[in-house]
Amino acid sequence: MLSALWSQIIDLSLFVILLRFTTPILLSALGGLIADVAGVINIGLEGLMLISAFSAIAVGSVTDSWVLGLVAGVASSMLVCYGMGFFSLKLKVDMIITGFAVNILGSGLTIFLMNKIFGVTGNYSPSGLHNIPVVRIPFIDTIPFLNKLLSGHSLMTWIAFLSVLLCVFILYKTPYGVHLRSVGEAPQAAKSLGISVNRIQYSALAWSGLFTGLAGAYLSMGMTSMFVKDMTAGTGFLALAVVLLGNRNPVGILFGSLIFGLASAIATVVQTIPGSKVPSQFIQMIPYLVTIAALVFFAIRKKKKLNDALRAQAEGAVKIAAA
Amino acid sequence: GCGKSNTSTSTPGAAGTPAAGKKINAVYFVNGTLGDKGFFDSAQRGVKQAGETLGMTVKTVEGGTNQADWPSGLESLASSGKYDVIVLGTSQMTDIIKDVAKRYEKQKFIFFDEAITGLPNVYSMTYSQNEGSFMAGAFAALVTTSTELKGANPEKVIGFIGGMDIPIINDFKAGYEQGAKYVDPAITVVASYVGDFANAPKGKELALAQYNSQKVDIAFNVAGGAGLGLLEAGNSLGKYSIGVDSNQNGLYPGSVLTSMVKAIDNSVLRALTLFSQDRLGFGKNEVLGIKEGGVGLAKDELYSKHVPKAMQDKIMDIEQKLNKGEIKVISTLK
Amino acid sequence: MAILLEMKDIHKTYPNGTKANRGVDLTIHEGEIHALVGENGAGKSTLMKILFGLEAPTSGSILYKGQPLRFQGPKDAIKQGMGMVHQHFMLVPSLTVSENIVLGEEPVKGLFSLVRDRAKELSEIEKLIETFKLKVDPRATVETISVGQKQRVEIIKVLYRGARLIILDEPTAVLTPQETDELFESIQTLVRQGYTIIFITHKLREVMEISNRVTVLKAGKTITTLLTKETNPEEISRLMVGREVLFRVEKQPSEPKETVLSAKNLCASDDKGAPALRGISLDIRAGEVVGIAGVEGNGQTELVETITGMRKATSGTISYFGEELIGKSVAQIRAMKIGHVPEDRQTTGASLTSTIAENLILDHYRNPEFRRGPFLNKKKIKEFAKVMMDVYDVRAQNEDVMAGALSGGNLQKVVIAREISKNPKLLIASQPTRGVDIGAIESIHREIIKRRDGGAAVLLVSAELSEVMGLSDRIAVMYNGKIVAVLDNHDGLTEEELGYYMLGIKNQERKEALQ
Amino acid sequence: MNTRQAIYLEITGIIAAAIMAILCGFIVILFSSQNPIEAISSFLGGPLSGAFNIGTILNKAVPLILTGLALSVVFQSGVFSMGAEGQLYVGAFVGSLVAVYVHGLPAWILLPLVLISAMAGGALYGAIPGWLKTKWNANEIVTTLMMNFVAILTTSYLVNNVFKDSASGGFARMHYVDPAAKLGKIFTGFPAHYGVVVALLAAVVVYLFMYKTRSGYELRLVGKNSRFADYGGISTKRVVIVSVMISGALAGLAGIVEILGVHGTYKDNFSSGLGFDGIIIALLARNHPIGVVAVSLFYAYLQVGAASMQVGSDMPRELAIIIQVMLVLFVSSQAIFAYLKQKFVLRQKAVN
Ligand SMILES: Nc1ncnc2c1ncn2[C@@H]1O[C@H](COP(=O)(O)OP(=O)(O)OP(=O)(O)O)[C@@H](O)[C@H]1O
Ligand SMILES: Nc1ncnc2c1ncn2[C@@H]1O[C@H](COP(=O)(O)OP(=O)(O)OP(=O)(O)O)[C@@H](O)[C@H]1O
Ligand SMILES: [Mg+2]
Ligand SMILES: [Mg+2]
Repeated sequence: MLSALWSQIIDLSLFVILLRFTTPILLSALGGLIADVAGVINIGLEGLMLISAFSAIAVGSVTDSWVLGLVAGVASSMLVCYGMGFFSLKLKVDMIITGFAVNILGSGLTIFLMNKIFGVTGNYSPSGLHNIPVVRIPFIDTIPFLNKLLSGHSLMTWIAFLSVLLCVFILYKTPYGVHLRSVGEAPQAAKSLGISVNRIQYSALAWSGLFTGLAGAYLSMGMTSMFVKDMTAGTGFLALAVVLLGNRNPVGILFGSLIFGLASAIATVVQTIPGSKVPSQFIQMIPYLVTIAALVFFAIRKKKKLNDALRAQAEGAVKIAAA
Repeated sequence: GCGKSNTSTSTPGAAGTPAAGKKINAVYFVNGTLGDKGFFDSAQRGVKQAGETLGMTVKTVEGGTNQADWPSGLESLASSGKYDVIVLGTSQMTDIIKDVAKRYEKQKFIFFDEAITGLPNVYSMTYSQNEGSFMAGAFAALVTTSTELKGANPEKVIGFIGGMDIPIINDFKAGYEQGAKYVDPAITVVASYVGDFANAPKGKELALAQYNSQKVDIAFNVAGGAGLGLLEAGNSLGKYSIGVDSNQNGLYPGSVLTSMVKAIDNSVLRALTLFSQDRLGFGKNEVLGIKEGGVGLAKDELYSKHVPKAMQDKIMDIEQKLNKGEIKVISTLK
Repeated sequence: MAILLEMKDIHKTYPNGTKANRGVDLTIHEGEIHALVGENGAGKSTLMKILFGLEAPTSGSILYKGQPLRFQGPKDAIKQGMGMVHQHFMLVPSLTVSENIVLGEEPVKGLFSLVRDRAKELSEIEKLIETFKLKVDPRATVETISVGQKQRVEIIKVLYRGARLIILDEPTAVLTPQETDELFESIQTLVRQGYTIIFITHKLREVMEISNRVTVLKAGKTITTLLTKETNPEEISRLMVGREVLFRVEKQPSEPKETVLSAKNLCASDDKGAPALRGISLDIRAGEVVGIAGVEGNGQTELVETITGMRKATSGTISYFGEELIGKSVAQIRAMKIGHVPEDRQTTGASLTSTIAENLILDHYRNPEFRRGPFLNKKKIKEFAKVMMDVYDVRAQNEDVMAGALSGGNLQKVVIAREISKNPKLLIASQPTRGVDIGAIESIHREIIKRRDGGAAVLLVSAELSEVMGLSDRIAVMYNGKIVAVLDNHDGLTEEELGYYMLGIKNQERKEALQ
Repeated sequence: MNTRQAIYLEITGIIAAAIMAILCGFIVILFSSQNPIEAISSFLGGPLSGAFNIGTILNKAVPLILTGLALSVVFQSGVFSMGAEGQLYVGAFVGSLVAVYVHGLPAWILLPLVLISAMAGGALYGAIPGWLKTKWNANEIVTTLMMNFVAILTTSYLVNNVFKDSASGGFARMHYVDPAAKLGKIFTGFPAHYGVVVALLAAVVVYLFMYKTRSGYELRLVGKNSRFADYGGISTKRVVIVSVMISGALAGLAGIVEILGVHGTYKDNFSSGLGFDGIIIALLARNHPIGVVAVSLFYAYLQVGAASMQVGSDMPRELAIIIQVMLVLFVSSQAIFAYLKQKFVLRQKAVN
């Protein structure tokens, strides 16, 4: 079993699977991040992804254009985010209630629309759909190892990783990013300087909708080419966990998503090795257990760092006192 | 408006009008939601056809995924007294229907996919999914060892992707394995589970890993919506797959070579027809296997077109042996 | 002088029904320093928030440079050249000083002006720091700088936006005397350059020292506006409070008895792990007030927290009536008749979202007297709270009012009431009168002396030198985690001398060592 | 404004919000139904038509009340747990083991024993994230979310492979519980089972605990201001652990009551998100036990309404859910209440 796992690490299969699992989690976690940074925690990632996944493939298949599909997916997700803003910022509904409402809505609405528009229930798998393309890098494509490492990944995977840079840029390099952070951390202070807290939070939700929309479109038009009801199956909640695991910054989110992606990839590989005696339920548990372990690991390290500092200082203090 | 209509406009074609000449009111209770492209949808088709061909008034009520809603959902239908017959199924409903049927003796029920006996107002039918799966396994074994099919490789490995690691799915798996081994004992079955019946991306990932790393060239989808990811993966790699419950051959012609069909639609239609003629055997259970046409491989034009003739013959041969009882298929369920 | 601003008959009713302003008139002249005084809750902050566009007035008119004016929000006010330094810091802790200063008005560069221009940001701020002599490191994160520096950041923020009329809401409440002096110098610099200042404070000494005119508010109304040089603190306080206020605490010389608390070689670290106490030794006896003087951040907070069990000591001993305190839990220590008025009433001393009654029974809810079977005795608790509010003059509708709805002075009275009513043998009071109006200060001081006369030992920590000198029998000066001097409080002791110790220029230990 | 007026305003607000939501829903229905009046009347009137539906509302409210209480307790202590779902499974599983395998005890011993073991199971499972939080400050949202998956998968494995009743066919369940442990119907002909009594009792106990006891006072204080609690000598860590354990116990109770009252045995995957419904319930009720009861009944009413609209009209299930979402959103809109309050205050002022 281990040798099979090892061989797939060597031939980069594991890496490729890891990238595919990481992409949607990373994107929607970035969406969660921006909202969280601005103090409007977005629990509705799951519902948003579903809505985007459906809109993307619906428009993409009808217009025969993945670009339009992608735009539609993102637009629908942003629209729902605007609605979240209306209820939470204007009508002052608790942000968490709004988020849960969007999750319930996402499931019901997509099934309803799928039925009304395409007359199908359960799933919609148009034939001849143009998926979000895969990026092949001409020159590298011919070099053994490197081709698998760099070429042949979905465009959305590249977008996801570039989005991490974009988020770093937005949050730390632009005035707007500083406004986002200040609104999340000290809304009174931001307000006192004439920064419109509401407007910033609306915009944060829009970003949240954008990234989550990309994640959703990837599910239906990249990872697969179909919409299946409730196809997110908890991905949004995992993204939420990654937002918190990633310590509320884009690079942390990247690492969190990679940890999760790796665990999922390993679980996938282990599950497809014949003759494995471990019950499937326990293999499926791996990503969740790894997430808890990672969280605890980082928490312990943080605490230990502080303790070490305290101890070192204490020893210093004793010396000073003795002197 | 359906369901509510209590007007008794008698339809011509007399079939739908028993004794009193009143239009028959049938309702299909789904203990879950429609849209699995399999089981529930198949029954729904049967009920719909009954509505169209027999002139019945039919309505479908989805009970939702919360199991706690099902008893009250069913009971509210029974207690309303509006329906002449209630169609429902799955082993998850057996306790519930037993309870409700006892208390509403006048209400008639048609129950599929699990045996209920000893209740005078319930007719039930079961399908030998293990027999169907046996055929699927035999078919897969023939494919993976085939030299005619371009996508087949020499390795004797076939795949299985289940929605959840639960008995009903594992009954499919047992039949599948038995069928494969019947053709060639050296065959290995790689089995993986998605964990739910919705996560198509994950289903696809598992399938890709099976095809790419385990040298699987044909895999059996027993994962509902999530299993559609498997069919897509097979198609994208030029490999093969077997659909489930409904005929899924048309989804990826040439890649989905066949489907293991439970003819719930036909059997429900048949039961409703018999009911309309007042000939349905309430209080009894009927087992619908390969012989009775309750289960089997979907052999449509696509099948004829893409499956080599020799293979089709071998399948026919195995089917006959099953019919004659020369092969006994195990079931993990009973 | 030209009239810059006129506010006429301003009324403000908050959504919860509080009438904070009920007819306020205020006239500000160009280039003056105008002090605004009044009891806690008189409506000063509200008035300024209305002026700055943070709250909408219920009625009334505002004329600015002769033009009627109604701001939609602070952005308009800033555009008109107003700036406000709020009573509570309006800073984003995790951002740097410079980021806080330019927030909302960042210099930008690059394509579409998208990118922050950090270099320009820093150079502009350094220029301001230079011009107005407001020393602070623009690169430091705000959560790491001292209170005084935060205050400067607030002022630079206002200046950066080009304000000409600057509102300072209780800027000195949290400053040390030195920091206050520096602030006043900066204010003088500003006025010389033509700026106009509105200055809110509870410290009449400051009013006398710096303002040109003073307006007194009471219960949401303007009482009067006076020329500072034609009035005196006594008159102002009479107008504010409605009675004579004693500025000097009346007390007899102390008669110290047995030692209550004796700390030996106490060491402890601060929250970030840096050493904060470096071998503190201190005795407090029954019947005396020991005051701790010192610039804030020299270990006073940690000392109090270590004694009360909220912070672990890294070494040393604390004996209380001969019993070791170190290693005991907060609950055990509180049960030993030690009262503790913490320095931060908003976050530590009270739960703002709990009722006054719930805040008052913090020590008593474990007491069988307040129980009935397994349950708390609500009736008893209510009665108790009523009595306490009556005795300590907490002004609120009833005991079920949320503590957060109280003004700072009243909230502080709740804390003091709770800690004193347990009849402590040792009372530790940290910044007991910060931000509190003169009427309330008087009563809090009287309570502390009453405890002392009743035989309790009192440890008083205050950044307010006049308070330390007014109440203490002995004064210990802390500098850099150590006690550098213990002085008897007598008439000959000057603030100046204390200041030398506080700044580390003078050191008793060293002096003794040299002798 | 006195408390009586405040309550009156609150009720007015709820009615106003409900009317707005129903109007919104009505617009949706207008566009998609042949017979909108019938649809809306079966949505609103259906749930109250007949003893059967009313009983169903009560039964549906039972697990909601219990999970809502579970979450209101942790939320009040300032811990944002999302783990009720997992705790519910573990509690129900442990309780079911007792109910299935312990025989020969009279009901008055067996039933409490079953309930207590379910509560213990939930409490212990809930203690894990609490412990991780107090010990290492590990974020409880992440740990509880992940532990839900772990609980569901583990119990699923066990019921499918170890404790499966061989007669249960394709979908695993345990053997039926001992008849003495069942929560029967309160009245014959009325579907509500004794779980209703358990839930109401739990609400009263939680109310008394939270607002009348020392521990409740400590718990709320820690949630409101943990620094203040520390300063007052309250062991915040202990309080946090206690609160997550109480919460876990209530979630476990929710699970076992559902098993004993509705299913009669432990079924694989029997709860579809009851623990998450509890989060909404607790938030809507602003964490007050009495509010939890009211909100749960309202929520159950909406669900039964959605079901009866599906049966009684041409509206699909999904649309009913969308209307339900609207109702939840409007009713939890603080702005509507604030607006009413302000109007009230201003009117009072005008009177003065
Ligand atoms: N946002 C608010 N909502 C309701 N009431 C408020 C609000 N802000 C202030 N108040 C109330 O308005 C009254 C005036 O408060 P204000 O802050 O103006 O007083 P102040 O004169 O600044 O007092 P202090 O000296 O304590 O700062 C007080 O009773 C206060 O409780
Ligand atoms: N929304 C509100 N409802 C009720 N009271 C409020 C509200 N907002 C603020 N207050 C209270 O009004 C009082 C005055 O407001 P302000 O912001 O000036 O605080 P404060 O200055 O802490 O009072 P103090 O001097 O007396 O320091 C405060 O005690 C504050 O808690
Ligand atoms: Mg003020
Ligand atoms: Mg104040």
